[in-house]
Amino acid sequence: MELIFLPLILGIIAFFVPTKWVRPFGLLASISILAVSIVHLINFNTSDYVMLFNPAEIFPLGLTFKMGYDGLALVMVLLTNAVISIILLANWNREISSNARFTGLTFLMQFALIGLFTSLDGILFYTFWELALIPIFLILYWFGKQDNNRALFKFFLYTLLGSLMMLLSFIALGYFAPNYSYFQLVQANFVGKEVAAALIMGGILFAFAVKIPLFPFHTWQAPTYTNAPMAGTMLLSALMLKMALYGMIKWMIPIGFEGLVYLKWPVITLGGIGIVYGAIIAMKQKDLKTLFAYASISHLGLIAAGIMLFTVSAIEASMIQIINHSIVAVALFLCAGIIEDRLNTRNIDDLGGIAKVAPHFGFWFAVMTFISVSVPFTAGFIGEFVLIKELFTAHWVIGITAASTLVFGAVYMLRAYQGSMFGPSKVTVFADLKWNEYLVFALLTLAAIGFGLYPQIIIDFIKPSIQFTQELMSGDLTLTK
Amino acid sequence: MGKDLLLLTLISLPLIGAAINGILGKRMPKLIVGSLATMMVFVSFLIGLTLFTGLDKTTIVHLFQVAKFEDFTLDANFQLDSLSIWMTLIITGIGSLIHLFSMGYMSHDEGYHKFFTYLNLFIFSMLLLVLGSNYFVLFFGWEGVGICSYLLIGFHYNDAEKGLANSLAARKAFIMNRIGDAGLLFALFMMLNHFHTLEFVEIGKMVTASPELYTGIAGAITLCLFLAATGKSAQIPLFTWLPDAMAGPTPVSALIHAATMVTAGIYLTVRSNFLFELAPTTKDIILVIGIATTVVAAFIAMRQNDIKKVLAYSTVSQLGLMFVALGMGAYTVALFHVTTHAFFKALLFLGSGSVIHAMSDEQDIRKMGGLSKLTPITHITFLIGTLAIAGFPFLSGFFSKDEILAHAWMSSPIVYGILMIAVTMTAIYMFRLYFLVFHGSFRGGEKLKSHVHESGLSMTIPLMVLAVLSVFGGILNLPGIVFHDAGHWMSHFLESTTYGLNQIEPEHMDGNQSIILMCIASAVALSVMTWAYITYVKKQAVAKEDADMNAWEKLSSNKLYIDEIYQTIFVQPILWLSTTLASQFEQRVLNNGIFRLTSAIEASGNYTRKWQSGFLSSYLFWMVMGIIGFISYYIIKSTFWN
Amino acid sequence: MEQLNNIGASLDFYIFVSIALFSIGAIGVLTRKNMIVLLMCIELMLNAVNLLLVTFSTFFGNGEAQIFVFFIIVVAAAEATIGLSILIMAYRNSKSIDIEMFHKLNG
Amino acid sequence: MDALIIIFITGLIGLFVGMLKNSRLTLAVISVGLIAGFLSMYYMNDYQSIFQSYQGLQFSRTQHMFALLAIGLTFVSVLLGYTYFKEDEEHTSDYYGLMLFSLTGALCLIGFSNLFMFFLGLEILSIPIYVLVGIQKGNSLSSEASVKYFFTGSFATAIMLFGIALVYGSTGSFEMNEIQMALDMGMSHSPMLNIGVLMMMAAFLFKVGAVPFHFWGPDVYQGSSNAVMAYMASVVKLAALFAFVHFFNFTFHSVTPFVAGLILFAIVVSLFLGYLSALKQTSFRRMMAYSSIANTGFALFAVLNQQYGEASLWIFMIGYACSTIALVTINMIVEKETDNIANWKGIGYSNPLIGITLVISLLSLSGIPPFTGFFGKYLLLSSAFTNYLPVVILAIIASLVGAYLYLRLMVLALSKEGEGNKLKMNLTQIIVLILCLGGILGGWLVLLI
Amino acid sequence: MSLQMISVILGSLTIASALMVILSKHPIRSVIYLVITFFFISAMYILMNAQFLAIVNMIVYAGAIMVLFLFVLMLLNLNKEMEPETNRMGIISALVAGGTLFLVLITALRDSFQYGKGYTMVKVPEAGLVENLGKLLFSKYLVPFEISSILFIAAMVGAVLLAKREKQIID
Repeated sequence: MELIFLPLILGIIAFFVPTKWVRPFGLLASISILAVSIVHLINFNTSDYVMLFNPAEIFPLGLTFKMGYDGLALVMVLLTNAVISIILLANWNREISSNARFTGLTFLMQFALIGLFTSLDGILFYTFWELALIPIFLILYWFGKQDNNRALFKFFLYTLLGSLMMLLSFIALGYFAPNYSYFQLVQANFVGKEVAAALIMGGILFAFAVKIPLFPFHTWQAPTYTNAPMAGTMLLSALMLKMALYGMIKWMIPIGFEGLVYLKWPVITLGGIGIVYGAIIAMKQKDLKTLFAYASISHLGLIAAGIMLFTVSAIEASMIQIINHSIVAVALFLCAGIIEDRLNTRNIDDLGGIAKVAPHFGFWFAVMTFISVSVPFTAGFIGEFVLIKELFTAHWVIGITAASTLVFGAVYMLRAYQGSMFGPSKVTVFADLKWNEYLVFALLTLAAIGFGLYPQIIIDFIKPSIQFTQELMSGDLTLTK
Repeated sequence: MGKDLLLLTLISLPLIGAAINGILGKRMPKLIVGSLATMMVFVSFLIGLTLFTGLDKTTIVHLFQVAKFEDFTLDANFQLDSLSIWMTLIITGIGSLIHLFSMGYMSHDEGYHKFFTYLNLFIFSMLLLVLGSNYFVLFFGWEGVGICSYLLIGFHYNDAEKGLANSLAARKAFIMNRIGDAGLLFALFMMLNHFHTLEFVEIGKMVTASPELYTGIAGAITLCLFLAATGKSAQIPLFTWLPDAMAGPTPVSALIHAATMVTAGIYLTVRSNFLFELAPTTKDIILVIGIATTVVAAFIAMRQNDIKKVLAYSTVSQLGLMFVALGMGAYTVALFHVTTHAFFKALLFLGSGSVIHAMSDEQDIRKMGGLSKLTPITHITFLIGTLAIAGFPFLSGFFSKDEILAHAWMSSPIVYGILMIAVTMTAIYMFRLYFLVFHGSFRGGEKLKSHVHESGLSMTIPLMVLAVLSVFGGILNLPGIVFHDAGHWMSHFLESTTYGLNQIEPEHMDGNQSIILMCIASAVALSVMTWAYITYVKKQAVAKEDADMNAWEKLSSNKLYIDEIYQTIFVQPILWLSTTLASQFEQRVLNNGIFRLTSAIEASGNYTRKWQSGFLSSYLFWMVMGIIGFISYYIIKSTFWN
Repeated sequence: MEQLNNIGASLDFYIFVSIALFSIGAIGVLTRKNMIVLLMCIELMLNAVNLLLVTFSTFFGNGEAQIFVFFIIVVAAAEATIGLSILIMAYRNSKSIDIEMFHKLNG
Repeated sequence: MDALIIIFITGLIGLFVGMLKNSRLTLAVISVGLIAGFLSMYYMNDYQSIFQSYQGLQFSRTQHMFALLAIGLTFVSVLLGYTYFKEDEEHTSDYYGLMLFSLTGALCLIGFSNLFMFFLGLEILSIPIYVLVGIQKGNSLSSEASVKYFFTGSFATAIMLFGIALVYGSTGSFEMNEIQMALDMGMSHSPMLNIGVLMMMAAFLFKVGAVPFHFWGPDVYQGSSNAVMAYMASVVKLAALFAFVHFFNFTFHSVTPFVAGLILFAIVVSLFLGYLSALKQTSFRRMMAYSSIANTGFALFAVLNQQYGEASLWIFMIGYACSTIALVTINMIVEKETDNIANWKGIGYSNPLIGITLVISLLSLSGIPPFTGFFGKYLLLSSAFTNYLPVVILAIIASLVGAYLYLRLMVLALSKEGEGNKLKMNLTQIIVLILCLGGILGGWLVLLI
Repeated sequence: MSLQMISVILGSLTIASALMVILSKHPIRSVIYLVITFFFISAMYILMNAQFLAIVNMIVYAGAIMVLFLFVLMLLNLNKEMEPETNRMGIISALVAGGTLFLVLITALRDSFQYGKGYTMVKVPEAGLVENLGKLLFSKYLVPFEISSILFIAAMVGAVLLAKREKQIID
């Protein structure tokens, strides 16, 4: 209960906090939310299904209002809470964090995200899915560049189109299950109606594809990132996109696996195209944020393709990679944000020689660069390793395509790093890192290395959920919840 | 202390050193920083020696399980056997010498502590690479050394003149290595799919138990492994990064790009020998690539004017030679050459470092000359190194090279012939280098000359140690024909890790033949030495300027235009694709397509609005039309559908 | 008696007349521009409906339809009142009762 | 029945109280009357009415709900209009009186069970509106709107009557259940009946403002005042839609499948035409009129849904009406000389209540959960899903265009540029906004009862 | 002359005068023709034995409403030729639309014609009498009758409100 509603309450309170106190309030509040979720984590037994809300009756429309979490959801909740704390910390020395509206909206978004991760009812899931869109939209609008309407519209309408498709699919799902409870939906029987299942899942997938974003649906991303404030980009990239990936693992596969056989290879192909396409475009981008946006397309294409393999290892690896991508996203956009803050530009051509004047920043940026190219010792390595392995096992062509990210990733990331940090000393004045930025970088590095050396901790939590899906797919599972 | 703990200490010491230096180094005096780092590596070396002496059988140390996936686990395990301990000794031994050297060489550098941090990290990664008991840990080390290499090549990114070039070289090295890494990854995937484990020992057992089951997949795996090896060990087609990597500080070149990291590919191949033995095609490919590399690199080295570039191409060439040995299945021979090469190449690089240090960072041999008197210790040690690499009889290089040549002779005279050409070229460019640098008159101007001085003790001691090793290194693996009892000590030592597969042993060779081959090699080395002495000392020939060169010299000095070719074939198309996709597809098709659609939708609003003309009669007219439509719908439907 | 009760034409004739009146009213509404004439045409249409209802009433021998006609007349009267007052008001504003003059609101 | 009488009498009293020229008193009287009407409607079944209950006017459970909603929305409209009406003290009471008379018509239209009550209800509903639209007498736009509405409306009435006559001619009765019985006994294939039904449908489409009978909508909405527009968009539309749905789901249910094609056509064209035409508008009320056409398109799905049509419509209308009233209120607050949308710039950023209401209203109109608008649309679409999937998909696409429309308004209103532009609000306006907010946020909770 | 003939002649006259309503250029003539049409319709009512309605029709329409129309015409001084230049295309399309409406209605309802063909209507003498209608009106349809008062009040208020001359627009 408090897990879900604490952010909402704090979010509403945040709107009324005087400007002077917003900053500490935001950080403390986010940490307290994180603490609450950690308490849940401590009391959590990996094989449990903790119900937060479990009304016995079924309401009209098939609404059940069930909410609860398993290991998978709890990991996502923790990720959300941690990332939001980090984002607030990263923005500590920026004007935006003393804005009550920003803080409030961030918590509202957190509320929507936690709700999404813990909802066990189709309509609730959809509701939170849409709800998450609103705060981020306002954050992007109010704190982004003022001339960003076009990009914003594109973002909003794209995601809305996806959501509407998802709505259609959920409506259709209603004909296959007695109500919208997750436990009923996963038992929806599509035997003999695989094409219908494929169409329904296609609708849901469309929503996810837009948000991830998969290859042809990504055009909203780069302009949105470019125009967004640093915090907004972080929220978008580190959290919003994860909603879709989580949805794929938790909702799409267990419910509609019968139909997904038709979608498996198309999505994997799109993911594969995205990997190469994003990487290739990223190579020549001049704007750091655009570059990272395309890099993100590349990374997420890999994750999406991996999830669509439906193998336990691939999904576990995807989860590791999801967490890693959150770390990377926060890290890289923080770097871009720091540069933009100090120099008012993100164009690589205008940068150069920053490492000379700001060696600490240079060092941390390098660390983040290596984290993002998934070198060993970081979480990305294990994730990428197993994902590419599974893809390779599925088909060698997609395996090789996916592996190209190793090389291309190094190319564009090092180019970005080199272009901005080394080279001709165009930048002569550059304030080095502030304490909060140090702290953020250090925490992120710790997390990345920690998960890189011992990813088992994630796997232990999510394994029961994924095995649940597997058992479901093999067809011998009865549910009582 | 048990072996396990000793091993873990051995590995972690450099890491601890790196951590201390990394965090506190800035606030500590340089002497402490340097000696701490050196001590860490040296203690590791000592531990390694302890383990070496107490080595009996293969020991596997389980540290922890990284992750357990559905059908495979990833473990952090370490393996102690003859091969790994041998590599460990080379790494930590040479490593501590180079650390020592660096204390002097880098003494004026701002990033002193950073340098030692990276160096220690590198040693740590390298130890992971060679001590890991499975391909997974190996990969950690593999990539780790790549990162350290990147950091160290680009160490002087702040340099006003060369900063950009340095960082570009670092990037190039990293990316090229990554291509190789991808190959290694694929090999790992295939192994996981077929063996469901990455442990060397287990895979080895499976393969040796039923080789016929795995012949097909072994070919694919070994090809991928070899791709990885070409990346790290700078073979064709991925060798161009190594010469560029000389942008790093000289100790780095010595340690990473001559003595240790580049031999990782050799190590990998030897480590996977049980697989390579099942894949004769791959071995043939390795042989061909090795030969090609050694010749091409030697050719290029002949007309390089940068002292370190010459040595770099020489390294590539020597690595090619080692791969030739691998391609022939002579694993221990390759390792022997690795060892001797580590000695003399480290010596040469450090020597060149000493020269560069003395010359105030001047690297162009055209500006040197006559340094033999100014820097005597460097001169002598460098001479020893040159002799060793050129195959001067009874020096270390002579023996190791000779083994390879003997194997080549065994396999095919053509191979032998080509290798002889390469060996000759090696001698030529090395003596050219030596004479141009240390003899003749000083060409760098008076001002520079006044600065030239012999390096300090911390730099000369490693030189002397390495010189001794270069001279006597051959003892490790004396040819069996000549020295019956002492012979092939190293090969025997390493036998336990090569699984006793059908290796060709030079023992089978006729004794006379062997001696003749040795004589030919010695003769070549001596004659080239004489020729070079005449040309460069007596005739005072100097390296030509570009304009005066004839065709082959141009080819050589321009590195066969390979960089340019790569640029045209691979880099430009991808960058073109990037720009084109971004501007054409992304912008025009996806972006503008959508905006066209939205503006079309908005514009269509103007058309629909026109219907609303504002005239009441029009509204009424349309209402009537609506009713007519409704009734027509009824008439049509009831007439035709009922 | 039978003869006496014959009201003249058959059912279909009255329906025909009613449709004709209705269509004429509609044509009037569409063609004429004078608002008063428009109003009259609408009254004509309402009368067509009345005629139809009375016809059916007779046909079914049921008085209810005639009550309905009564209500229609009531409503028609009210509508005429409102219509005329709107017309007067509009005339005051634009000094015209030509409906073509009213097209400021469009698009 | 009691509620109807109470409301009518309140209207009458209001007319007389108006002579005192005290707008507050008038408002109080009207409010008390409306609340009394609401309560008597609410407790309709719990007490013995002093009036004899009439066969032709009966409230089933759903009709009861609709009646309550209509009274409630009228109350909100009355409050909304207060600020505007009080400036014209001469006519304050006339506004209220006419509005209440119209409400009695709406109640008749909701509770009818024979065609007499239906017809009278429709007329009582419409005739005061003709007047209310034109009540800004000096304003030529207003009189133009009134003229247009009146003539198209009378024309539609004539068509409706012709349809009624034909229906009567084929079934011989004005009682809804008897007509239904006659239809069920095989009358539904009679041409006369079908033509009658089609003509009635045309008139219904006119009343609810669907294509191709929508033309009056934009002009009339633009020409009328905010308060009247809010009333039209909420109560009038609600009553007309209810009657429409009631007719086609019960009385004519055996014909409905036959005419479904036409209704679907009307739905699709209304949706697209409404949203597309709205895109380029500069007048707020005109834009809302087009948006209302499109929303009518959604609401018409209820006609095709026998089982849940009325319930879905109720939810949908509460979402739509509350959002529209809230937006109209905001428009009233920001309106300067014209109701140009440009006036909206930045108001949401500097006025929190307006901002929140505006965002939530627009999101609800766009169909984003968890607001009532979403649940309405969801119910309507989900019931049409199996039978009319292509139309549902088209509706989804159209609602995307609609979302774009609302989003633009939202972005405009939330722009930071208008910062510092604090607006003055009356207590009544604040109450209206809060009531609407409550409706949008909580309306769907009715589902759970 | 049989009743049938009479009714046919009456019908034709009704249609003819109705046509004159829309064809005559002069509004006052239109009004007069409309009154005549109403008379003919009333005559048909009498034929169908709906005497009460016939009377009401005469009184309310011909007597009250039409006088109101004439009164407004006079009031606004519109008795001269007011028809502005007409849009020929508009007229034609309107005629086509109206004609089509007529044809379509006839086509659709032709089956009902066959249904009633040869069937002469049997008059039920009592239905249209004042007494019977009055009984029905004040028993079964009392409530609608009362409710129509709301309509009248609304119309009255509205008419007064709209038609009253306001101070500010006198000038």
